[in-house]
This record gives sequence, C-alpha cells and structure tokens, in this order.
Amino acid sequence: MMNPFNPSISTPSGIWNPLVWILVFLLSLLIAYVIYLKGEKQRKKGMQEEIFLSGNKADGNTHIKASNIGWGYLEAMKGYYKLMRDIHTGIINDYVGWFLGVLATMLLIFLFWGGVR
Amino acid sequence: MSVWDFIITNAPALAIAVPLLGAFLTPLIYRAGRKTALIWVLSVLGFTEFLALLLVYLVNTYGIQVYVFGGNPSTLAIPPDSGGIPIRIIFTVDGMSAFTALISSTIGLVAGIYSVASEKGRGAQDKFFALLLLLVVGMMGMALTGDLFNFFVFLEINSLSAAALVSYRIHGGKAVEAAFKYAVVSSIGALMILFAIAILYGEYDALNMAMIAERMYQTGFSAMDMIAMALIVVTLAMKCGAVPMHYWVPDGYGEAPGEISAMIMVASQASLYGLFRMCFTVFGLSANTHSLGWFLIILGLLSMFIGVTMAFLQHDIKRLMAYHSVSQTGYMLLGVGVGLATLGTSAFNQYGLFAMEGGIFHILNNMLYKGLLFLTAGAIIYRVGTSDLNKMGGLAHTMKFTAIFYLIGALAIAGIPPFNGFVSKLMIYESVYQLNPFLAVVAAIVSMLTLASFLKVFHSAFMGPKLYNVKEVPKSMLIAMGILSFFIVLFGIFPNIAMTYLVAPAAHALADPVGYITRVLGGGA
Amino acid sequence: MMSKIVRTQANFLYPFILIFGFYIVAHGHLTPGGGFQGGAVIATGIALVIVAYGYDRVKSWIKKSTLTATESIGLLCFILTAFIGLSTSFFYNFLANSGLLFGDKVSYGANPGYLNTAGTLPIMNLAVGVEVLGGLGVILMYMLSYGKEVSK
Amino acid sequence: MRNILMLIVFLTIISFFMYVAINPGDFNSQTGEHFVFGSPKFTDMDNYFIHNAQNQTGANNVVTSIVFDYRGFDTLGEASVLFTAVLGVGLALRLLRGDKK
Repeated sequence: MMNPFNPSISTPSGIWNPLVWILVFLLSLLIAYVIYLKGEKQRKKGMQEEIFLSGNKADGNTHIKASNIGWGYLEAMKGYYKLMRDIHTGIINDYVGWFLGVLATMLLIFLFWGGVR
Repeated sequence: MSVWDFIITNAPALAIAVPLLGAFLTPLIYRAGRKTALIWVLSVLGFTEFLALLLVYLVNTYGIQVYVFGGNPSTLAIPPDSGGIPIRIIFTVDGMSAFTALISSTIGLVAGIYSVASEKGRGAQDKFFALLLLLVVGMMGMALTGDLFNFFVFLEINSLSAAALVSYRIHGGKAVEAAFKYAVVSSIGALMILFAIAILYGEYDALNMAMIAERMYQTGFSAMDMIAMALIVVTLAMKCGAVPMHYWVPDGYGEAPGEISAMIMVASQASLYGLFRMCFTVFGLSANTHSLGWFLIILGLLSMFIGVTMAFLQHDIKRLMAYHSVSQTGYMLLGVGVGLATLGTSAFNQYGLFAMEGGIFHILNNMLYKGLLFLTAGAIIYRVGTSDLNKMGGLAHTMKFTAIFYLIGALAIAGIPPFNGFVSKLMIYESVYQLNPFLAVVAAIVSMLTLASFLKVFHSAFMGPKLYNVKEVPKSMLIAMGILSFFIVLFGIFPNIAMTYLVAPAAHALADPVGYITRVLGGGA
Repeated sequence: MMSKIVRTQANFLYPFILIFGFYIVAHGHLTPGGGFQGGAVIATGIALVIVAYGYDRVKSWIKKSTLTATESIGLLCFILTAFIGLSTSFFYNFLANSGLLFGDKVSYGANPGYLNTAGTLPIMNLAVGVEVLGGLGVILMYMLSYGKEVSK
Repeated sequence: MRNILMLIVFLTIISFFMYVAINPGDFNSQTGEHFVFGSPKFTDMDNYFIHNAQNQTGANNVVTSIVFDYRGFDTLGEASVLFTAVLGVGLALRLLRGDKK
C-alpha cells in the first residue's frame, strides 16, 4: 500500500508532484515580479494608461456581455453550431428517438463485431 | 453484542434504512417546526455519511461485505438447503460500491447544509427535505445492492425523487416542464431496464448479479443476453447523460435549485456506477469486453466534445454548467472504457488499470468541483435572482467568498494544477494516449475549451463594474461550499489520500469480477 | 356534486368497498392480493366518494394532511417491523413459526389456511395497505385541489 | 425524414426481438433439448420457493411470502416509490402562495 500522505503520483511515463509544482510556480511568480519591477521604473505616463475596447476609447465601466465573449470562435464554428442547434430540439419525442437510435446502433455493432468473446 | 458491533454487522443495511426512516419521518417531524426538522434531516444525513465512511473502512480492511436481507445470520449468502443458489436480496459492498456510496452521502450532506439557508422561506419544505433524503437513498441503494431487481427499485426511487426535486422552483412552469421531461426519459429508461431484468431472470432464474454472471459464463453468451446487455448499457448511459442521449441534462440541471443540480449530477454518477458494474461484473466474463469498451469510449468522446462545445454557446449559468457535466461524464466513460477495452489483455496491467483509476478518480473530483460550481451558481442566483449571464456583472465586488470558491472550482474543472482536476486528467491522458493518441488529443482540446467557457462565466458574472448592490450569501451556503473547496485543494495536493483509500480499491474491485462472484457464491461467512 | 341517485349508490357501496379492501389486505398471506391491491381498492372508495359528492364537500370531511400522515404512519410501521428483525438481520421474519402473534405453523401443501400464520407478513401487509390508501387518496386530492385553484 | 429514420430504428430493434423469439436457441447435449424463448435453462430458485415458502414463512400464499419476506426489501423500495410519487405530486402541484418572492 502506498503512503497516502506522499503527494507524488507515478504515471506510466513519469511522476507528478504538486508540491514541486507549487514551488516552481511561486518561483516563476517571483521572477515575473522582478521583471515587472524592472519595467515599472522606466514606464512613461500618458496614452498607454487609457482603456481601449476594439480600438474605441472606453470609460472603464464597460462590461462585455456573456454572449459577446468568444465571438470569433463562434463565428468560425458557425456550421457546426448550426447543426448542433438543429439537433437540440427540446422535443421529448426526439429525446426518446435518440435513445432508441443508440440502442439499435449498439445492437448492430454487437451483431457485426461479435458480442461473444 | 455492543452497539458498535451491531452497527458494524448491519452497516450495509443501516446505510439504506436510516435515511429511508428519516425520509418517512420528515413530513411528520416538520409539523413540529422547521428548526426541528432541519436538525433531524441534518443528523440523519450526518449519520448516513458516517455509515458510508464506515463501509469504506470495512471494505478496505476486511474485503467485500455481504449482507443478506432477512437471512439468518445476515452474512449467509447461500442457505445450506438451497443447493448453492442465493435466495434473498443480497447487498454486496465492494470498493466501487463503497466509493459511490461515500460520494452520494457526501453530496447529500453538503446539499442539506446548503439548503438550510438557500430554501428558507419557500413552501412545501417538508416534502423537499423528505425527497432529498430519498434521493440519497436511491443513490446509495444503487451503489450498494448486489441484486438486479433491487437495483431497478432504487433506480426508480432515484429518478422519481430527482424529477420531483427538479420541479421545486416552479418558475412559471419551466421547472415543471423540465421535471416532466426528466421523468419521461427516466421512466422509459427504467422500463427498459426492467425488461432486460425480466429477460435475464427468465433465462437464468436468478436476480443476483453474481449468480447471473456465473450462469451466463457457464452457458455462454446468447442472443438474448446481448439484447439485455444492450438495453441495460444504453439505458444507464442515457441516465448518466452521455451524448447523444444528453438532452434531458441541460433541462433538468438548468431548472433545478443549485444544491439539487449538484445532487442530480451525483445521481447520474450513480447510474455511471451501475453501468460500470453491469459491464464489468455481470457481463464482463461472458461478453466481448473489447467492443463494449470501445462503445463506451466512443460515447465518452462524443460526450466530451459535444458537451463542451455546446457549453460554450450557453448564456444561462446553470445550463452552461449542465453541459459541462456532460463533458465531464465523457472523461469518466473514456477512462473506464479504456480499462474495459483492454480487460484481460496484457495492456490492462500496462495502462488499462491506470486509465480506470483515472476515470474513477475523476468521478470523485467531478463530484467535488462540479458540486461546488453548482453551489456557487445557486448562490449567484440566490442573490441576483436571474440565471442569465448577460444580466450579471461585478459580483466579485461584494460576494468575495463566492468568487473565490467559484475560482477554485473553475480552475479545478479546467485541470489547472495544483487542484484535483489536474491529477485525474493527467492520469487519463497518460494512459489513454497509449491505446490511441487521438483520444488524448481530444481530451486535451476539451480541457482547453472547458477553461475558456469557465473564464467566460467568471468574466461576465464576477468581473466588471458593480451592477448589483448585493450582500454575501448566508453562512450555511458558504460552509457547504467551503467543505467542497477544502477537499478539492486537499486531493489536489495529496492525491494519494483519495487514491489509497477510495480510488485504487474501487478500480481493483471493478477489474476483478471473479473475486466478486466467488465472495457471494463461494460459501457463506 | 352528482345527482341524488349517484350519491345514494355511493353511500350504499362505500362500506362494501372498504370491507372488501380490508379483506384483501388482511388475507394477503392466504389468498391472492395483499397490501398494495387492498389499499388501491380502498382508495377507489375514496375516489367514489369524491366523484359522488364533489371535491369541495369531501375536503371538509377528509383533510389532505390527515391522509399524508396516514401514509407516513403506514410506511413507518412497515420499516419499523423490518427494524425489529435487525437483531438477526434487516427484514428477518422474527414472528414466523414462533408461536406468538401470527406465529402458527402451516402444513406443507394445499390447505384451507388460517389467519394466525405467516409472522410479520400480515403486519407488513396492513402497513402497506394503510400507506397505499393514504398515498393514492392524497394524490387524488392534490390533483383536484390544484385544478380547482388554477381554474379559479 | 425524421419519421423514416424512426421507422428504420424501430424495425431494427423489432427484428432483433423477433429473431430471439423464433431462434432455435442453444442445444443442450445432455438432455437433447433446445433452449428456446420461454423455456428457462434453470428452475431451481422457483422450486426452492415452491417447496420451502410455506414452511419457512408460514404463509399459504407463496407470492406474498416472496413479496414480503424473501424480497421484502424490494417491497419497501416500491412502497417508498409510491411515497416519492406522492411527495413529488405535492411538490410540483403546489401553489406559490406561501413562497417568498
């Protein structure tokens, strides 16, 4: 039996230890902070502090609505989402129909690929 | 016999009987006032949780537990005059059963604590709490039973109480419609399972799972067994919400109260347990586990991908999370499906068992972080009054703890270390890769999309200008969320606690149908 | 509320339905039938009274809360009978062949039957009968009351 | 389109059931009999109930002795299914008068 308080888990191709990860994460945070401090000294005040949203000046109280997030992704996948919206009808007859369809598919799979070992 | 011995001997029966008694008494006790009823319900849930923990301890220490209802003594599975057949209903508790019972009772306890505050001021609470206890009974019964018909009975209790609880917020008829859909789908599923049980009973004259498996192995896998297997497997896949039979999931989860969504999510994990139990123990010895395993893998891949892509589209917080449950179920089906597809070959010991451990660990993790996310969604809806993400914003200004809990859950579900979701996902990727690299690639893409859609929720609900002047949610809701967050962090940093006591025994129990059968049929105590 | 003919019929039939239902429940361990069936028969008696007299009058005779309490008490009796057997195992038939209440022995084969047999079975039958009568009755009441309130 | 698909699915499932019903079944070399649909391979549990139910439970009605003694736990489950259904009807058909807004 393995030691339950040992944080590391060995996988088929390696080892995973969360404590080491946390250590590395904190270390990289520290490095990032150092770099940030270096830049902070020579930062210029002015235009770069203002907020822009899609090239337009925003007042800082703008909130992007949920439906607008990931617009590009949704636009790129338009065809797929059209198909998916068509499938998700919300009619209960279809729910049962899909169930029976999967049942028939599984029976056919087992008929042709063999149910018996 | 001391009380302690008595509890240990009868633990499997008490784990069902106590919450059942609690449910029957709740409507009567509620007449004495809400506070008394709450104390009663919470203490029953707490005792059930204790019994589930005790079962885990007993299984890990003494091996598979057998309990015969009405038997004399209660451990005598096969009466000496019966000619080697089990007569009565037998509870067979192995690692996987105890694991599922533990997660069921835990989510029940957490939901009970949460609903102290979240359901305050609503009507018909006596019925609500009785149904909550009955849902726990249904889940625990499905997990613990070793009898097919008994499994069906608890599946029915599970489905009916879950459907009733979905309708609790009437919500202008929308919740009732969702409950109706859930009830229709699960009744048809339950009838299919009853039909399959009738086929198996007619063929083998037994209802005990071990006995059916043994006799099926003796007489060979016939065409009738194949139909029974297809009915059971497809129905339970539907009950756990695998694509393309997932349509009831967003309806049901989306309209239920937050804590009930979390509980129904675990109730569908209990169906997942039933699926694995049937595939491994009942049909595992006789059927072609390779094609059965690939069937589960394909269902899992579809669930993962379609679930997560549909989730990204949603702007209703509960529906979004419901689609994520579909995609998380895909991970479990994938992990355990790989184990089933490699069962009996040399590949099983190389990576199949590890994939199963990953899939089963994912069930536990999903219960924790998905439960937490549903609870935070419930908390947001409790304060804001709408579930539409487009109308939310800036909640982190005032609901700081909810925001932190949400962040923990979201990072865990997206598989960001050091939270627990990463560990199980890592285990699934590493092992699934060796069967077919494509599977691991899909799993990784799905993980990325999961992170994207939870960032969407975080941004639109918690970030931005202060739109609502709301307070933090009441303490009992915070306590419930805190319990789950604590275990998320604990199992993320010390995954071996869960691995040693829960996951590894469960995976080994599933992978060893012969041990299960000989424990029931091979002699009494 | 129906016509006087129907009400008279209902008055006349109601006790017979009750007696028949309780007969089915009490003789569950001897003749075909049992708690579920007998309880359902008694619940049809309630349905008959509701049909004959209308929901509004029946509401004042039978309270919904009474019926729910009946149901819970029936189930409690059932599960407590099972709990008493827990000294051996849950659902152990501790009364059968014990010589106590319902504890007489039966001879094997066809025989006329005797009420004082079968151990916990008659008790559980009675409990289930009470539960089913309460449960089906209260479902009827719920549906009728909801219809009344919504149509108002 | 949907109807045609459903018809195909329905016919597939039905043809499987019909195949099982008319299938000659497995051949038992010891007794020279075919196991067809409706003739069970095993009958030992039925026989156990028929021979022992009266003595063990003291009930003349073997069906009741199975329902309430041998499988009493299932009956408790079924009774709680009814209880659940009643609670569910009460929950779904309640009026929101008493609920806070």
